[in-house]
Amino acid sequence: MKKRWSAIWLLLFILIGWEAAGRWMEVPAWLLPSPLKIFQAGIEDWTRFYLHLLSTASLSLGGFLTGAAAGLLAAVLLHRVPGLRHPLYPFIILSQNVPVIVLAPLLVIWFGFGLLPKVIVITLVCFFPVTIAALDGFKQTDRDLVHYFTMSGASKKQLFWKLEVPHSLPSIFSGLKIAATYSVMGAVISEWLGSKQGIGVYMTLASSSFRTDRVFVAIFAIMLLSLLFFFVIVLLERYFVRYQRKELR
Amino acid sequence: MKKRWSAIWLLLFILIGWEAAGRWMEVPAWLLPSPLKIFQAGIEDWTRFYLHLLSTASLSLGGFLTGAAAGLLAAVLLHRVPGLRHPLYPFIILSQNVPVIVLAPLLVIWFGFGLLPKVIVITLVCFFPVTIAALDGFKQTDRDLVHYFTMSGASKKQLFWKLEVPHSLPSIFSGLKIAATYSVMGAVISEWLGSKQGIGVYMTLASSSFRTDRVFVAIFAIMLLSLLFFFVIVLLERYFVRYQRKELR
Amino acid sequence: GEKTGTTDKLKKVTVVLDWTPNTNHTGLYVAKEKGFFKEEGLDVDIIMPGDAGADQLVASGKADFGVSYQEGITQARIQDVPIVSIAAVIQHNTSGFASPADKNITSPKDYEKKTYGGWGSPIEKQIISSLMEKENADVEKLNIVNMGDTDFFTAVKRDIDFAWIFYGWTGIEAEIRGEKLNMQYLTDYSKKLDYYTPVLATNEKMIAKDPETVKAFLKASSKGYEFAIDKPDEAADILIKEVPDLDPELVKKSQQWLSPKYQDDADRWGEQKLSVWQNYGDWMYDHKLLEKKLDAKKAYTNEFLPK
Amino acid sequence: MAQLELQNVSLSFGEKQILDSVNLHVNQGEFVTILGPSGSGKSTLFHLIGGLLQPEKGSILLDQNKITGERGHISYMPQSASLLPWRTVLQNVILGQELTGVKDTAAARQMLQKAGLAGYENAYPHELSGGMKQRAAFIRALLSPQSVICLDEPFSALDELTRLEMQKWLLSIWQEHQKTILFVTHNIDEALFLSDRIVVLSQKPARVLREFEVPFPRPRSEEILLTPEFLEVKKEVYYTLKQGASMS
Amino acid sequence: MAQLELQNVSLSFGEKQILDSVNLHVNQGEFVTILGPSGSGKSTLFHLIGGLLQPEKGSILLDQNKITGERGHISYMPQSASLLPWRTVLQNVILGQELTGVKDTAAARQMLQKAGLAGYENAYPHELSGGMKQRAAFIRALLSPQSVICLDEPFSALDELTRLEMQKWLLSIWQEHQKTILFVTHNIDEALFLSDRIVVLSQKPARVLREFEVPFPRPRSEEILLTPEFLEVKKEVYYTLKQGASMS
Ligand SMILES: Nc1ncnc2c1ncn2[C@@H]1O[C@H](COP(=O)(O)OP(=O)(O)OP(=O)(O)O)[C@@H](O)[C@H]1O
Ligand SMILES: Nc1ncnc2c1ncn2[C@@H]1O[C@H](COP(=O)(O)OP(=O)(O)OP(=O)(O)O)[C@@H](O)[C@H]1O
Ligand SMILES: [Mg+2]
Ligand SMILES: [Mg+2]
Repeated sequence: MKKRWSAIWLLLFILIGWEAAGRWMEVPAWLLPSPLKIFQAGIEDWTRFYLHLLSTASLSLGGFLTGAAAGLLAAVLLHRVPGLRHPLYPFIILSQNVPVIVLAPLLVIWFGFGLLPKVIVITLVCFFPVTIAALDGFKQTDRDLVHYFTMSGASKKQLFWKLEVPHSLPSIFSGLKIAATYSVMGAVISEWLGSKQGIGVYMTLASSSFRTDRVFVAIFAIMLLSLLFFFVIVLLERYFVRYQRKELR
Repeated sequence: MKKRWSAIWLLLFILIGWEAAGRWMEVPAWLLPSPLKIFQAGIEDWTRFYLHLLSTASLSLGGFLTGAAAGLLAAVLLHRVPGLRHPLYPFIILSQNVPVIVLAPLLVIWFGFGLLPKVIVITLVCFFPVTIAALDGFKQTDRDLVHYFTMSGASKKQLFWKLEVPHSLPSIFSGLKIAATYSVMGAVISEWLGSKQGIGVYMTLASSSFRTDRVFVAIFAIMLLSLLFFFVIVLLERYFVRYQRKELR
Repeated sequence: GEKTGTTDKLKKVTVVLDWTPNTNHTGLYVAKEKGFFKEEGLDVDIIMPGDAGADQLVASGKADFGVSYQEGITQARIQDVPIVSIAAVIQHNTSGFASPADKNITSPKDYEKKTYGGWGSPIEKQIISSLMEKENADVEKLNIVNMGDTDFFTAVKRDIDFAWIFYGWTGIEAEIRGEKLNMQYLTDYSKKLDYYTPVLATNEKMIAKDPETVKAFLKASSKGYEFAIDKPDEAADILIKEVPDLDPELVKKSQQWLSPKYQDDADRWGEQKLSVWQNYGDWMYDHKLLEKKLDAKKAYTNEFLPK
Repeated sequence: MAQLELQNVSLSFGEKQILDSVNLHVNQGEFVTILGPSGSGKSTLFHLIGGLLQPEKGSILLDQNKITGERGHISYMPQSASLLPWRTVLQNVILGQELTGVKDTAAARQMLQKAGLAGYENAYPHELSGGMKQRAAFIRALLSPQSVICLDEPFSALDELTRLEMQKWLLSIWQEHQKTILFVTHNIDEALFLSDRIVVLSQKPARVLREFEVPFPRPRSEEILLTPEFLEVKKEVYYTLKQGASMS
Repeated sequence: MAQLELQNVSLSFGEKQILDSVNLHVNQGEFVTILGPSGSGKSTLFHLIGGLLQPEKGSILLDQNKITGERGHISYMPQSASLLPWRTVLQNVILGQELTGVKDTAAARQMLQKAGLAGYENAYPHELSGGMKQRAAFIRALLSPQSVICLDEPFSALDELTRLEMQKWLLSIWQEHQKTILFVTHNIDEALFLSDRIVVLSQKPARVLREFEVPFPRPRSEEILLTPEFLEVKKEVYYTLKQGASMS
């Protein structure tokens, strides 16, 4: 139990140090507000802020789910359909390199200001780590086990579901963890695409009216949200990759 | 050999389709220039553009290298130093959730407008996938082999270098591939932090003067650069994880 | 804004802002909140475009109207982007080069050996150069740094000595913080640089196909801006109410400062002059910032402003 | 009548020839054992029958039908236990049924009990000893629905007593369910005790050196292991093996 | 004098007790074999000696020094070959030397030759047969510098001829280099042929049932396997094992 709290202690320590340093060196609040000020601003704004928070949270969750699903689907397709891998692989990489600045107007022009373009942006951010990790997982499936399966007449589907998927679960979770972490930032970025609500909106407004304390409220919210997502995935991993934990060492 | 070219054929096909569709539907060039126009713009601008390209390329390379090194270092520390993992792990996730918009001013205040803050941004983008993937790789090292090593009196260092590292190489490369892909976008983003040269600069200027063709030149450059990086990593992987390729199946 | 059961008879119209809402946009929010748009049969949706960039959205017809700048429209038209300015939000250019007072930069000749923080556009250099030439200073002795997204106050804490700001927002924030600024307005140095910023814009198709809506939109907008001119405090409150995440103090002070500047010396709010478009277009062309000459008459129109 | 037949099967890995025109048949309901030096190609032969590998020359027939390169026709126990680490023992042993048959958990539990694995149904493979893993893999092969069973050194990690029990059990199942068994072992006693026929392979490239009909009537009891006849046949097999090993 | 000594060692995995006060010693230069039913705890015993596991009670001594939980004191050949898949055979067999000694590639090559693996120096483990992997792991253990060698069923996957050769080779190395050997096997013949002393473990929880001094003088030739004395001892060992198995 003590171990689990060590991060919290460290965090508290950092916050206290920050507060102290801020007071000591008289850093102006607009440059770097003290944790107490940020906390205060968070409380003051709470009634409006939690709506932004909810909006971003549901957007990231939706985006993450579609992103993860798309990522797995892509991995499965590239892995199982032999002809697809070679031509499509480079395009998957390319998809990570279309800057949002370019994509944004196109997405808005094609899909308007609704939910869809935003989900597309998050999906684009989230699917990539999942695809790469899942593909690498599939590729590394134990040779002896593959031999047993093929000789026993397992269909491709069985080979996939009963061997390759469970075998690459740790890899897949590794990708999901990365994706979960990115999903919140992805949501915030996607809110640049003409949103009325969300932490991204709150933050730009705060930033453009020079309310650094509120900017930090937004940052803390983003961080907490991502941590939450991440640890939900870790819990799921613990549940699904249970057998690993019974290890000797 | 034919397989390797399939992506190129697909690309050519897409480009031709795009050119044709553009002509057919008379899409105005400022909205979506045709591939030929983009090519032309690229050639026209080449003498200036290649300087931007070089600058971004070297920035991404430098950033990727520091990022990958930092990511590996972080993974090694978290893995080998038992007390560190629990308190530090959450902070690694948090590091992915500091929006650049917030980080930028802080970096500028601390490090000015030089190279350092840019490298920090790319490092921040690149190290994360490497760390997560490497950690997951270390964690999955074959139990029997670990037992053999410990019983044979392998030091922690030997266990690490002779067993855990080679065993998690595929995982690490998976992380490196993701990081390499992100490094170029990371460099472009970091150029928002004040740069005189680079594809990012070229692109914003092109965008603000409505030279959509040049914007696309920039995008294509980003894409080619990332593909190049990615495939260099793939080649390195092939070299270092050679034994896998001799498989039966 | 409030919505009533009659919304379905109203025509849906979208307006994209240039970036985040600020006092440049007060008139639009007033018109929405006070029901001026509705009176004209419009149901207006105000949208922040984020990275999407307002001009493309307006030009492509995805948004009906947008907030833009003369500079942007000029460059856009040179690239055949069919966007047209339909009203000047502020009559005169309120931007200029600002620096903290303790840097002692009181005129463009002091720029020598200083560092300017910008966003890397060739236009900046030409403008600074024009200013410095007037004082016989050499622009080559100025160090220009690209500071990207960094905000003014942060930038001048470090390597940067001066930057280009809108007084009505950043300047007012400095007043609130009690930081003394030195400011050189563009208009003080060259009449040619007194261009419109910001403006309301629409696309050519809209003008051709639906002039009535443009007229209605501008009628309501001008009522909104006139309200803001007459009652800055009330107008500021409306903006604060519509966008509660803005800083009220900044909005109020900014509104006080800006309200008289909307119409200024013009006959009516929104009026644009050919000379302004011509002058700045020529200036840009002369400084090799444009590939060809601007057809100024097509870039703007006063046709839809209420009489 | 030959249920499983290998005709002139040859195979090389790269430069190295492993199998050289191997001819082999197993009749319906027959128990045939393959003996041969380590590395001669016994497991490779199984990989060919199971369709994992394609022979360079020759073909493989099941019930007169060509099954060269086809999979799923045999029940197979690999030389390494190859259990799925994320499945419990019980889930592991019914895997064969899951793939090509109908799950029968009750039968599986009973078999685990018989193999001395009662109480380990819910253990994971890494909690088992080497011999226990081997028994689990053995049960998995027995539970698979195919009528031809290929067992690759199934009892190598078992002590003599457990081995004997498993052997008897295998024989009873073989007789009861009319299975056809192809068996690999290094233990000549085991080969003689279990099989109808023994095929001795040479050092690689493997060829069939000689076939022995095992002359003992069934049911056989452990006692035959000590009879002079048994020792006689054993000696002969041994010398054939020795001759094959020295040939290379 | 006892070089390796286990005093009253007990161990449980969760609820299951595996070892129950096991006492065992191996003298300097002695060859001791452990026999016991599958799953009784032989490999676990090695894990304890190797320091991988900590006993619940009791202690382990090497040269009179307590080494309970300490690692690296013994050379170890695990029951599963445990070769590194990314290393060639040659690189694999010198791993033990790399970890705690000095690399001697020439010696390694020579040993590979002796074990019939000439030509496979640069092959990867997945290109080897089961018995070839086992031989590689065996060589790795022989090449390790420690003077106490623990071998866990080293020859289980070998045919009788190769096995005999390996056995003879092991004996020659043992005598030449004055090694101390603790050996696990399921083959009573092998145990009698090789060892000075045999320790029989009971079914789990494992206790030492009985120890046998092997009465045959050295050097021993294969012929003793057929002498009546040999059969006599073998029978006794066999019945002890049987008794231990039925006890549980
Ligand atoms: N994937 C492979 N690539 C190259 N050579 C291989 C491969 N698999 C097996 N071999 C070679 O084929 C030969 C026969 O291997 P196989 O596993 O069939 O032997 P075996 O008769 O089963 O031996 P054992 O009794 O030791 O299990 C060996 O010499 C081995 O080196
Ligand atoms: N990690 C573990 N967790 C739980 N139980 C274990 C674990 N490892 C071994 N056991 C149990 O300990 C007992 C002894 O195992 P061990 O591997 O020592 O047997 P062994 O004597 O070597 O058998 P074999 O001859 O089959 O190799 C077995 O019943 C096994 O189930
Ligand atoms: Mg084999
Ligand atoms: Mg064992």
